Amino acid sequence: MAKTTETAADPGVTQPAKAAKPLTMAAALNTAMRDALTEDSNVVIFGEDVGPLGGVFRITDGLTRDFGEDRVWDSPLAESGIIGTAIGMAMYGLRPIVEMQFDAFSYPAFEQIVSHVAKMRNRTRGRVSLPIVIRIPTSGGIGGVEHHSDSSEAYWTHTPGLTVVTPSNPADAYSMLREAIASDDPVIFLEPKSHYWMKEGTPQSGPALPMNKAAVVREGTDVTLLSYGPTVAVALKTAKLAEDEDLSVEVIDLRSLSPFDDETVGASVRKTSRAAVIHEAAQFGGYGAEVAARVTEREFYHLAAPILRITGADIPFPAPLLEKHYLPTPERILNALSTWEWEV
Amino acid sequence: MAKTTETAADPGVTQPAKAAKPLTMAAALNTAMRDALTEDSNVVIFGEDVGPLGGVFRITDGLTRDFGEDRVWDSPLAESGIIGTAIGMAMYGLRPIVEMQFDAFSYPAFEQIVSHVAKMRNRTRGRVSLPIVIRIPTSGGIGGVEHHSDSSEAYWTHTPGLTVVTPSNPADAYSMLREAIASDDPVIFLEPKSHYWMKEGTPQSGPALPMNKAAVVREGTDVTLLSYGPTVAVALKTAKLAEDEDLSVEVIDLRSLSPFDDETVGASVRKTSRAAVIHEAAQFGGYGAEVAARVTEREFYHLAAPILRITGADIPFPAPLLEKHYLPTPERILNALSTWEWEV
Amino acid sequence: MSLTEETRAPAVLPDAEAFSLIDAGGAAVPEKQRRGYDLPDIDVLKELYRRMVIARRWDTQVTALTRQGRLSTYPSARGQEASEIGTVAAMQDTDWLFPTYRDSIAVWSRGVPTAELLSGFRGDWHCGWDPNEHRTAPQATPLATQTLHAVGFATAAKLKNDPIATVAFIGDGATSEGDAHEGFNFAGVWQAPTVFVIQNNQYAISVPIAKQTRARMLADRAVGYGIPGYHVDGNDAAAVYTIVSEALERARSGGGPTIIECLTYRMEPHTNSDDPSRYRDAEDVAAWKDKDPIDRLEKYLTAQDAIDDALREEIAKESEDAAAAMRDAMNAEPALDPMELFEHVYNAPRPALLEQRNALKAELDEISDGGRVN
Amino acid sequence: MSLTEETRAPAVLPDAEAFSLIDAGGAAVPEKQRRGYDLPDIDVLKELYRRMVIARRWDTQVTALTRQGRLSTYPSARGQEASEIGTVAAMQDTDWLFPTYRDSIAVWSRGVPTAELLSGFRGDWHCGWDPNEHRTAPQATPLATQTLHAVGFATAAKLKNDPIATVAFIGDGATSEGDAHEGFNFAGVWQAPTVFVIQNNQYAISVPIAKQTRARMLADRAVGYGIPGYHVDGNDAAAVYTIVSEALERARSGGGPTIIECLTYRMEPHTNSDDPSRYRDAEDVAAWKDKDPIDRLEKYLTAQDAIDDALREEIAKESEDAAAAMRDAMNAEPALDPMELFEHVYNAPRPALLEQRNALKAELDEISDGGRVN
Ligand SMILES: Cc1ncc(C[n+]2csc(CCOP(=O)(O)OP(=O)(O)O)c2C)c(N)n1
Ligand SMILES: Cc1ncc(C[n+]2csc(CCOP(=O)(O)OP(=O)(O)O)c2C)c(N)n1
Ligand SMILES: [Mg+2]
Ligand SMILES: [Mg+2]
Repeated sequence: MAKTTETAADPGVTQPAKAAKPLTMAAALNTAMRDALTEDSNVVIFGEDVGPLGGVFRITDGLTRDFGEDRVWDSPLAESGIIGTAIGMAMYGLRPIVEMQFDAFSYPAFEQIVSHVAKMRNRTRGRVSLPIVIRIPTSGGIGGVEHHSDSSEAYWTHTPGLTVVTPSNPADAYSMLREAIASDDPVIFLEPKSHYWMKEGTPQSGPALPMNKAAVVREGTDVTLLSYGPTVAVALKTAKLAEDEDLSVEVIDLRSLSPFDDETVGASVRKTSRAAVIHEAAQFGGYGAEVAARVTEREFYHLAAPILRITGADIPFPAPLLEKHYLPTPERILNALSTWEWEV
Repeated sequence: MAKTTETAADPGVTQPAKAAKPLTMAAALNTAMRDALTEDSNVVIFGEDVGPLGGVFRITDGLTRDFGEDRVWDSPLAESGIIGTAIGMAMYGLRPIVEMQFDAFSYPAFEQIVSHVAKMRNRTRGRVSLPIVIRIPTSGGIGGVEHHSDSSEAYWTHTPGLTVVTPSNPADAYSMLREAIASDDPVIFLEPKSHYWMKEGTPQSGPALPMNKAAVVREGTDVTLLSYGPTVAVALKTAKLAEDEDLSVEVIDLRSLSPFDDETVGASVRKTSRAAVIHEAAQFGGYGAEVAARVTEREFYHLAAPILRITGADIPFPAPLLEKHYLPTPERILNALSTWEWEV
Repeated sequence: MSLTEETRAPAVLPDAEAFSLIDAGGAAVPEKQRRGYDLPDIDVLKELYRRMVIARRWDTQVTALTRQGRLSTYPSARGQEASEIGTVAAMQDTDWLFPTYRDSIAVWSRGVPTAELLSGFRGDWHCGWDPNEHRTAPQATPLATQTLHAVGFATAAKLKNDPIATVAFIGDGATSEGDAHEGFNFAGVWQAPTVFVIQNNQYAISVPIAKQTRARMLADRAVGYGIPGYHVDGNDAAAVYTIVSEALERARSGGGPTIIECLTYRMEPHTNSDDPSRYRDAEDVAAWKDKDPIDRLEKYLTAQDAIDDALREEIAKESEDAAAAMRDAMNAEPALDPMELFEHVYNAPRPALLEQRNALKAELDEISDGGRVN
Repeated sequence: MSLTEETRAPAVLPDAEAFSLIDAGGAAVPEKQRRGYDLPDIDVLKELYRRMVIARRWDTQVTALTRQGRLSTYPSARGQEASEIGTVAAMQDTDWLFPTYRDSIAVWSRGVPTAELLSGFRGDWHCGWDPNEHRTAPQATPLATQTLHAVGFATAAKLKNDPIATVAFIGDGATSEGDAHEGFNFAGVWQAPTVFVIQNNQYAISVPIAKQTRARMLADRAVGYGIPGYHVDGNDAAAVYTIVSEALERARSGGGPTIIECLTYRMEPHTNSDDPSRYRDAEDVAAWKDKDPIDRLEKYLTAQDAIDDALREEIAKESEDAAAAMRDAMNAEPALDPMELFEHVYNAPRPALLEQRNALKAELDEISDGGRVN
């Protein structure tokens, strides 16, 4: 077992330096957990296959070897059990990080997450907080078979008491996971699985942006594209293509889905007066609905056109060979933008 | 055991006549199930306490006595088991009606509902349909202790494959439940528990409105209030109070949450040019977000002001003595409407 | 250290006969039927008796006030005192209890003040006490979920080498939930220091135990988890105390979890809004009255000359004090601060939530009488 | 009729020794160890052998094509043929199978054509066959959920007095899920005609069985449900066939459910994207090769002079035909119609969904090559 110190992780000193070298997102996440395990002996990791195998995506690779089975271990195969025992451990004072193998496999734990993880702090008047991080490889784009490509964010973001964040690049993956682990609030940490092996990110200089802030990842003047997780790359591609059409696109990476960074988004929309939100999940009641509704509420008189949602269709996630027809593409986004009346 | 005939229930002949006499919603629901059990021997009812006790709200009162234990019976206490076995029964050709005792107690069945009930038809290219009705006493207003007042509609409406409806009065309760039972699609049937014992409803003349249509329950010209389930009564009260302020309020009872009746709502909003949506669930990512987003998308240039959401706060449902501070009231709705710039 | 070991537990069927030390008539069970156990010390029995009597008085008072509308709801444990008190009396202060809505008297007996304890049922806040102060988790409503919390907590203690055990109460009906299985199974695999006390009071609201399991008894479930299982007369405080004590000691000293089924009966309706006449006969209830846990211990202690009038009077006084304190607590207006609704949702402050808070504040300020909406 | 009865089942511990009729060396197990069972008819054994050989050839071919990228993923059942085929061979046509992703060879052996069967793993549609036509439910991915479907289906048959039984396959790891418990328990309480076949192949992806249960064996779980439990050598097709046949007959004739644990081993990685070198030793795999289900039956049949070269050749030809058909099916471009994505979501048409459909249609029409986006 690796030596551990009693120093608690300090959210203030997330070290982007560590992630500054070109890492994959997988490696950045692994490093974040490694550093947290080293700095705080109360951090433990468990779940399905997270031990010797390192998880089906190898995000916990080497952690059991380096920290021992009493810090990082394979649990029985039961998601409600994983979350339920994590709650008990957190009540004891540990800071459990658990992995749900895919979004759809967090559903057996829905009751534990919604009725307990989200509510324990409030129920006990703040006396019992649950510093649990629930890591979920999310979304599609890897040709996964049924149940392996869901985007579950709307279920979690509608649930008061949960903090829901999602990184879109390795640097954020590192700093946001560190901050999530250090947070006394339970965090749903959505990892875009299609990005695990991508090295390119949005390099950041200076200290890491707090995980509850959105980032303007590309400046523009005509339209604001609101994206998160796997759709940030799509939005950036769209912005590039839009140059040909003389359309200046600002791209925001929301990063934090709950809370929502009204300030950053509001400022952008007031500037561009047009916005669209992009996600993979089904549209109806999806996270984009909240984004569109709240931004419209707050910035209605600055809007020249309705906020558009370019999202998955209202159908179950398709089989691998058909997913390309479902996922939002730059072409589809540009098509959608062209439906706006532009000469108002 | 009561005699049953092999005649399948016919969605076309829902008989509002039966509900025309002043019944409570509880009695209307009971009658709907009674009639369905009588007409179609494939209808079965099971769940927790639905047998001899008649359910904790007595909605299935007398059904075991009159139809026997092989039509209406108490299952073991396990919601995933209830939904999972209902799936198997529906595959066999039965039409199960199951009860989840409260919204929060449907959460253990989340996986079965989201990953199977919603997806089986699509998964099998339409070869296996699941005519299951999942009845859920929903929402607050009865001073229930923790976990007894949730409004879970946003979780279900975001899930493609589910039909989600909610009646606000006894007549609708009867006709919509009949139609839900006759439907080949699985239906989440949300029953506003605070209305079970209310006799007054919105009496309808003529044949029942199909369950997928919204109803204009009060005509008005200045504002459209979009309500459903328990908030229809609140919206109607608001409309009445608004008369004093010379504000003419149109009230819509959405009835069907998924699908959403764009036509009826669109027509109203184009007329009034202002709308607000009212629900009990937390606001963030709530059903109102979808309503606001889609109506804005479709009617943006008809809107004089942003669509408002008057909803529960983004907190867990409060303890009984504090729920009045959480539930939307006519006063709060009127306050909210007064924040609009009226002289545009 | 590794939580799991290659070793498999042997399969042992629990005894079919419920273990008992003092029978329904108040007589000590003959030694050869005691399976090698002695009766607890007479002082322990007196203490069990005292706590049960007071608990029943308190419970009766809560039921009465609930009928008068002072509480929103109350699930009484009348008839289950031996299981409730026998269990918590066996716990050390450092052990943690994970109770359900049914187990108010157990929580009360652990020292949680009435007003804090009944917050949830009165309706002023979901959980009124500080779990850390009383080493007692909030009463769980979502059935069986608490078993996993108890196992997680115990596992954390084990990982930290702290000799702390946890007790999870669970009802007969709740054992049908998936979480009960996961709780038992995780405990078995991780050898968590958790004692599961199944209070088989024969009903889940209206549903009898025969509709929850086809097995001989719930204790048989233990076999499938490689966990020792016990079937205990849940109306015999001596038996409950003995088996739970042993299980807790085993747990604290690294021997892993135990499943104990206490066979008992819910004498009252499920809650005040239930109507048991729809699903059970008055005769059944009457038959169980003859097995009353307090009566039998009183008879035993009387026969042993272990209680005299002075003690009876002392206990009666304590009981009335508890009832009076209960009444006072519930008759005092609860302190309600609507603004607190927004306070504990998150540790990290949220501007949007503050906006909602301020909107409610403005609403309330507007209302003339300063703090009440309609 | 009432689904549940007051009767409780007696508690019976399953035999610890896995039941076997033909040992790993291909010899018949001595009569006194056969627990009163005879070996199945020689024709049955020949048929089991035939179906296992062909199934393995087919499975090998699928694995090969998956490596070549023709399929998105494939979980092989190599090594588990006795459990898979022994089970489905015992089923009647009217019985229903509720399989998992692991059980493609069982589904194939029930007659589902390759192209339809592999739709899901190739990725053209989630489930390619008509469950009603083949009395075979879609392969379940969410673990243990299918046990409840099997129980519900069987219960419906029972309510309708149809002599139909269901079989639910489930893996060792999946027995840890809450749904497995609920499936077993509902079956026990309702006496559903369902046979649960637990294929204990010792691993759940990388996690060994010792981390799933502390019990002696998974069959011990049956005790807690009042269900007969069997521990069977899952590499002995004769034993599997015998016990499953008996259980199915019992189920069809009103005798209720059975839990059968088949002890076997997954010879291949979990799926093509797994790396077993991270969690298990090559020696373990080698040891299990010596217990191969096909080899042993072949040895037995050879010793009995029950297979000659003609039969071997016939089976080899059938195997190659199956493999060739498999290759052809997967090498043919799948018929993909993006518009179908919108067709089966609901029975009742939805205008808003039609709008989304039409938007995609317009998008595709715009694209010059008529039907492909980027
Ligand atoms: C997950 C869940 N489902 C349903 C309920 C509603 N409910 C509350 S108590 C109860 C019966 C529980 O019976 P049992 O476990 O025997 O405990 P008892 O009330 O008898 O102490 C039910 C169905 C719940 N609280 N949680
Ligand atoms: C509810 C759920 N959780 C997690 C998974 C991911 N998963 C797929 S297969 C598997 C292992 C299953 O092991 P076992 O039950 O032993 O079956 P085997 O694969 O060995 O046949 C896991 C964890 C899933 N499919 N469903
Ligand atoms: Mg009970
Ligand atoms: Mg396995």
